[in-house]
Amino acid sequence: MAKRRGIEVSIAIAEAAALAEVDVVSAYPITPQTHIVEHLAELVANGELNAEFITVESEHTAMSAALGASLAGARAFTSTSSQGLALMNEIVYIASSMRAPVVMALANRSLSAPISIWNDHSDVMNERDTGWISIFANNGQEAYDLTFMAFKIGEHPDVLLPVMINFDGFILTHVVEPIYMFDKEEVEGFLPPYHHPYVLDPERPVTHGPVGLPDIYTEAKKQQEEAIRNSRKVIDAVWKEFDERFGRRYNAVETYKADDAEVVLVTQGSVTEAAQVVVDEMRKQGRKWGVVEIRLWRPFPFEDLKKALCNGSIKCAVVLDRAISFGGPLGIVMSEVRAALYNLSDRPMVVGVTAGLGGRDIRFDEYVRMFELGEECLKEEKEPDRVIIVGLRE
Amino acid sequence: MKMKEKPKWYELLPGAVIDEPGNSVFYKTGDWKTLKPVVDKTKCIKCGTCWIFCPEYAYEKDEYGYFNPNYDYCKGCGICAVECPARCIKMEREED
Amino acid sequence: MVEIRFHGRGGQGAVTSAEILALAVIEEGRYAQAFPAFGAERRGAPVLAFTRISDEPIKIRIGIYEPDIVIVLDPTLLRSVPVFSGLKENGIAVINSKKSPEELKAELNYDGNLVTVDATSIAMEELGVPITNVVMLGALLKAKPELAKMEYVEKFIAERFPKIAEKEVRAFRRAYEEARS
Amino acid sequence: MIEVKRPKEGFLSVFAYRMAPKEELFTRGHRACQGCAAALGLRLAMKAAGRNTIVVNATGCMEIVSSPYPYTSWAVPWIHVAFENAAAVASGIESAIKVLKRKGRLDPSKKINVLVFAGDGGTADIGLQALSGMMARGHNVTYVCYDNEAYMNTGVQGSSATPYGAHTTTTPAGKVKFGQGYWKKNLPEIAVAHGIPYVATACPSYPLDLIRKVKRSFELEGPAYIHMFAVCPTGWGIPPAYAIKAGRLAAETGVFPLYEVEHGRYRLTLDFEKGLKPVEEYLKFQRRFRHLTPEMIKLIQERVSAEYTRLKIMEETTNRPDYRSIAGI
Repeated sequence: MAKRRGIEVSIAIAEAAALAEVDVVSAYPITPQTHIVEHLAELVANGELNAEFITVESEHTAMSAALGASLAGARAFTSTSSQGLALMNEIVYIASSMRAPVVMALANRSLSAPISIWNDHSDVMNERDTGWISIFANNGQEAYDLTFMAFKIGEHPDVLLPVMINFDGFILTHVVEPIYMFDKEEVEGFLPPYHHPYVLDPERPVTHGPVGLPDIYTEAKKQQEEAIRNSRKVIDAVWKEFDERFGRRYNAVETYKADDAEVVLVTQGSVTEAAQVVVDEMRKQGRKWGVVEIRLWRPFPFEDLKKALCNGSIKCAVVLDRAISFGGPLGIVMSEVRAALYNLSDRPMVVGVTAGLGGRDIRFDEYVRMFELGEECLKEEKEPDRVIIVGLRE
Repeated sequence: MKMKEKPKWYELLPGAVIDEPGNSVFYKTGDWKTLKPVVDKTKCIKCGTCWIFCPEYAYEKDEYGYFNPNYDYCKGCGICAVECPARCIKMEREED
Repeated sequence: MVEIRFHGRGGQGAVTSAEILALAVIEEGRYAQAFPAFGAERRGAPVLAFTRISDEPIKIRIGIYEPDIVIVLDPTLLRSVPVFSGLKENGIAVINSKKSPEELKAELNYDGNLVTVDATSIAMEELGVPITNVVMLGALLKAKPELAKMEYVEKFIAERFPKIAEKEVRAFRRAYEEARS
Repeated sequence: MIEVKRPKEGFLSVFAYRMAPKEELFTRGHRACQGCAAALGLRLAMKAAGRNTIVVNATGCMEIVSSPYPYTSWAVPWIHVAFENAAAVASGIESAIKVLKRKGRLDPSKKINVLVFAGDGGTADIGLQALSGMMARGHNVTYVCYDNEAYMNTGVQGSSATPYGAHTTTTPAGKVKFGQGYWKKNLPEIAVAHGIPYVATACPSYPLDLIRKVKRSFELEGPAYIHMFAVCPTGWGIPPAYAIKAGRLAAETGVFPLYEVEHGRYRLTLDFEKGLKPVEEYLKFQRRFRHLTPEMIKLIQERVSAEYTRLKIMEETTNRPDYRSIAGI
């Protein structure tokens, strides 16, 4: 049986990759991701994990080597943060375009400048359109489960796409907390052996990454787009199977006390549970608030979100963004939520807030303020165009 | 060649992989040339210098040991004519 | 929920003691969270570590601003760091000091709950180095025994310091005995 | 005087047909320019590498001309990812092969070569970091840089492998500047400095020498770097027919000496007992050099002579019995 252990979340994520028996790990150190790859290096050094650990000279190479290994027939894993992800960006996009099912653990961190090693979602939002399946974890258990399941999702023959698991840097990575960890026998048969239909094999030579003249590029992109859209079926199936076997349920959109709520906060990542605590407290005072979390970021869960937000009760959805789209709508998630609901007549008002940038803690009263902002907008019947920054010194 | 030049999107393999090794042999580059090599077999010593230096390996050895340019691929660069130790290759104009 | 803030210096092991405490609690089947304050500090600088303990799953993940307990691993920190900041009214301060609680209270102009232990001396005598993180856990459990079970704390001390487990556990027990309130 | 054994086949391409492998793994129908020496170099290198080879190609001329969908000129598994990361991708592939063999998912007795082709821009400039990482980590990969001395794929822009004085579109010869303003980066020596088992220079004008060197690189365990001179008629402004001749002249003038360094031991694989030809013979028929003043040519001559002398000294020194016994060669 799964053993409940107190463990640092980073170590648990590394153990999830080891549980998947990754063949190649290529990674470069960056705070706050380091403990993950350090632990994998240790497992390899001690012979506990039969894998090649490539100590690459940059994140760009980390992703390049993982891509190469993946298409050479090996299960490949990497992990990074922030500037590291930004440096990889070029190959992140290529990895999904070349259909290399690499799994990446992303310890979310802000982007420079000023340099900040602390948590927000600037890094993942910067990679929003790179064609990766992107999933958020709220706590250590989820980070562990989702990392393990990511291999099964990405490698599925109907998917063949890379998967990134997002979890908040420091806030999750450096925390020791209880996590149920599987032993090998327990997950037997859940994750099939790695298989890619077009590996680099001299017995059956294929050409990977050819030149896409204007005649072909559009078709190639359409095919990629269909692939990530279709991955949803596999994601749901894998999560369902996991639930049936291990009793933990994951959904593309998670709701908390949203059924009868008037105002909900739309969240991603570790703020979700904090918002739930706020809702619990404030419900005692009769405030009808709830939380809706967009766990599956890509492919975007349009239908689930519509169902969750247009439930006849919710009048205002306050979307908490942890990154900024400069000179644009400010809120990236807010824009997407608004766009997803655009053509619905019974849609709630969508209000954008941002907070917790660069590692600033979001305190209880600030969450309350976000919900209240939603209530104020409802009262004034005015949906603000732009995001309101909560917790800003003015 | 079974791969299509202009496939529909669902006819592509994942990542636009090409699973037909070396199929560029179906792509003829012979119409690139304005001059074509002509071998004077009376002087040819059958050494294969033309063959080794041809970037297209357009030269093919025949049953008598002579090397003949395959005009389907020869781009007309003239390397063979310059390198031939027997000076038996001449670059001539393509006919109109 | 009990929220504990550890004050130490970089390299003194404040994070380790916060973690050992959390691991002991988790071993019981209860819930705990341990994490460092994520600063830019290096060895020697004042640092913070936190432990949250609860009977329910813990959903809050921000720093601890209003602790129930503060632990001060190094007496010199009292001069430079506002260690009592945000400490709840009925909270407890556990301080590494040669002084008695009364003396220290008067000196610091503080009249809340205070536990002192001469952790540096214990550490020097038992371990030969002035590393007080494990020692202070002994004083903490004396101050609030219901936080965690002694045997589990000892188990994780031994796991973390396999080569000097015996010495560390002895120091931990001595602090438990010698702490004054 | 220390006797250095030199391979004999070096310059006699007349025997090439008899001695070269017949299999063509870089197939025709590629779209390289007329007289492209890089394409010829790839063809020859593939003869040496053989069928059990995985090729990693950096973005560049050879990648573009050999893989416009749906055509591929590669009869072996081939992958192109980006410009600067061919060595990185190769590192991943080589690691995958290693672990898959260890886990029994690949036949451990089967030798699979990993071969990189990258241009001088993708090697000397943007890809240098990835290459350095690959060599430092010791991946069992042969990296062939086909050096056509500029960014030919994008239209002849200067790279750090562009020779001193050469005109390119970003180092134009104008009224106050006279082409490339600094000396060509010495990539083979950078590779040697990594302490890898095998470094060589090669040129398709010497096909058997090139084939032998690529073969040798695969016989030795560990990273190998082969710097292949690739005459570019289009970019250099010479008639395509002279591509081979230009490469030969580069060797004969010492502009591009042919040598190899095996475990630190230098050997000039082509030496000219009667001395080198003047560099002017090499420079004069190329449009990219036609603006050079006699002073600049003199400067180039001095540099070339000094470098050639240095190589001779390195050969002499590293072949001394005392050095060889200490270095364990």
